[in-house]
Amino acid sequence: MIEQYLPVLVIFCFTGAIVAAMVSIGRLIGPSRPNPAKSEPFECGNLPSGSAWGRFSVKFYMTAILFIVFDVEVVFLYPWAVLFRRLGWFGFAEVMVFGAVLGLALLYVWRKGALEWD
Amino acid sequence: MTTVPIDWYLILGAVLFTIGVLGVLVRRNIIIIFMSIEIMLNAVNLVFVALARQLHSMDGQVVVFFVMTVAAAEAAVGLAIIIAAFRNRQTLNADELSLLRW
Amino acid sequence: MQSRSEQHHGERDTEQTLGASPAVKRRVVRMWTEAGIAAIKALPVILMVFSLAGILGWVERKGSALIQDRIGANRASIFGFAGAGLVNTLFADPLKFLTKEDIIPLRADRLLHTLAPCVSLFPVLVTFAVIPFGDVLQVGGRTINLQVAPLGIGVLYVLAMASLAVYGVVLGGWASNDRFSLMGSIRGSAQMVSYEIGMGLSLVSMVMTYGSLDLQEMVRAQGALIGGWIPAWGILYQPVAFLLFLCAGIAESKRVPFDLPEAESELVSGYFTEYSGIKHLMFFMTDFVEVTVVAALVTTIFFGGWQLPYLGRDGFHFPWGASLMLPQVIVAVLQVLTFMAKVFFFCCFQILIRWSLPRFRYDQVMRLGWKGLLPIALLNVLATAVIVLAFQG
Amino acid sequence: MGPILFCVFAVLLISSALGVIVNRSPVRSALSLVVTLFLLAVIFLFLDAQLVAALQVVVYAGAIMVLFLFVIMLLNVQEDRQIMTRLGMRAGAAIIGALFLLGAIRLLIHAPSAAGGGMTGATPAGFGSTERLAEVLFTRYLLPFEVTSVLLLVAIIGAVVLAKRSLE
Repeated sequence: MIEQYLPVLVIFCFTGAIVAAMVSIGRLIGPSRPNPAKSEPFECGNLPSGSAWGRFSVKFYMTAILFIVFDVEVVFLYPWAVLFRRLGWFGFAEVMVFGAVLGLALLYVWRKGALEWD
Repeated sequence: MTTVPIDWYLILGAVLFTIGVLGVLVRRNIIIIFMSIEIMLNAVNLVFVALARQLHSMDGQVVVFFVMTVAAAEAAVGLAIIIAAFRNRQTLNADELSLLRW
Repeated sequence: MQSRSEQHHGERDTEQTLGASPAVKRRVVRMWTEAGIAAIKALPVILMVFSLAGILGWVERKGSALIQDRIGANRASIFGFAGAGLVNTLFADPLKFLTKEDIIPLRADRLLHTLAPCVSLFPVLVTFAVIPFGDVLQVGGRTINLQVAPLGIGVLYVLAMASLAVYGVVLGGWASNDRFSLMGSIRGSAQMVSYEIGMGLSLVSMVMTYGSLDLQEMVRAQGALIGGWIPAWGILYQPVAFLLFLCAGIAESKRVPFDLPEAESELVSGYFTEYSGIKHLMFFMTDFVEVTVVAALVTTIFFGGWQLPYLGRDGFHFPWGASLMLPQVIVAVLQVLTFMAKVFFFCCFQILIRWSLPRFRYDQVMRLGWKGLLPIALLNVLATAVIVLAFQG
Repeated sequence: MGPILFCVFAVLLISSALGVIVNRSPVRSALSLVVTLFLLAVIFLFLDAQLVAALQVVVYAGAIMVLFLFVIMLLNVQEDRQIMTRLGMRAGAAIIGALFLLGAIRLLIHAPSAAGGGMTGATPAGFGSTERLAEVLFTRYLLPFEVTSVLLLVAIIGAVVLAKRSLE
């Protein structure tokens, strides 16, 4: 089975080499004349004040949590999708119960306004 | 190709688990501690999959499925707790957070 | 497939009883042959993708010029050959980018700053490993699958690589120590993960339709004819999944109308504001390679991949009874050309969308992803299951 | 060739896992963990578990770690100044680590010999395939599968409540 993945290893090495070559050739050929003004982070000409790494809205975090939960749901659907013809209506019912509970989760976050962006 | 003895996988699992334990013991940043726990979970997953292969039983692989789901749920709630704790105490140091006793 | 693996296990057992050395040697030789074949297939694929990305850069400029009634790129020429500006994007631009200074801003994380463009380009390029560009070719008694890596879990491989593509965006913004970059990368990653769900669910309904995760098998299944005349392409069975997938794919590639992460008028250039030289080009290329990936996946899953209607393994068999026998090399070439033509069409289609629509607002993007795509995709999976099971009886 | 490849990936895996706990920058730790999880997926491929390997990348490397990175960015977590403060702590960690490792290896090595059989035995046809896994998952593990959805529901409610409160 691992033999099947030999071509994947080949293309990984290949792509890795190309990408690394691009970065290093750019390093070698390109000039390097840093000066203080050039190395400033770009803020449309203003001098940046403080660190850029500030805090962010908790909304983005909510999105990531929702993503995890529904990603797990999608992942559970794949084995079923491959075999659902053989599993028949019983398998369908199983997945419907599973989906209904997660549908409740979606309904909850929808009602709570976690999906609202203003 | 699969001529690697099972012991090697189990030793690899043990080494990973130990790294996770050390991370929990040594680091004080609560997010790093959390990540070390993830390493421990993954070490266990590795042992599950190796023994599934050894015993020709799919159960080990199915259990890994559930471990991943639990890890996802744990990450969602655990990190939410960390955010809430950070908002209250402005620190991520586990020693200082232990006063909260949640 | 199963019989092949059994055969393989049988071989392994005999090797052990023989005590190995000649058998092991044979196996090592076979392994290197396999690796060599894979490399021979991978090289042209990657080169094609690279040049297609360049050509798309030109199509985009000329196309936007056409839409906006301008002339567009027309300057650089090599030995007097200007090629209506194609020379610009294919040769002059990469060379120019290579010779520019690579500026890393103050207090940036130097290692991650360099790693980010690599992490961004790598997963989209390796996605092409599982995309079939033709049927099989017999060379000297060996059957060569015209696909770099024939994986049984092809669709999941695509999904896995798509989920790794987020890191280029996250790192690019984080490593730059710049407000615009960080804002762009947070927006970008939230948007990408939101649309990944819709993409995954639309693929679930396609997996249900074909009953397989293997992309090559999906394409083979689309070679059938409905009623002897109409090619059984995926779009005819799953038009809704096609729209969902296309929408999610465009959102994943972060181009207009979903270009919030790099919105010029708000964020300068988004998560790659602080990049110059070849690293900037790599981020830029990622966009075009992503367009190509989406086009290739749409072609493979919904538009018959390399299938040319009525073309079988030994030639054309028209539904009105006529047939035209062809040698297998010609058939393979026709298939590859068909695939490339379809991919190019969908690339141009995406560029047309990009220059026709205005940018969404961020709340609209998120609403479309979570309140539009997700419920519709779930309902589509449900409908597929009910219809298939009902017809099966 | 198999053992050589395995060793290469195992060494990479262990060094990236060490990278998680020795890096001072949390972002770098998190990225190190992404690499670790990806390499573990490669090891799963050696064990005929391709579906699990793919899900490892999709769920762990592609989803859970994104959440970790989001939280690190959200809270603007600074680098730790020092990982270990006292010398005694380092010695203690080393001793505990060594003891733990020995114990774990001893425990694990004795487990499979009781089970019998070697890794070289042929697997049944289709072992590790999506179909076989689906069969087991949707028949024998029916109840855990359904309970999983409830777990995810509870997780989402918990996360929303906690995050909402800290928002206000």
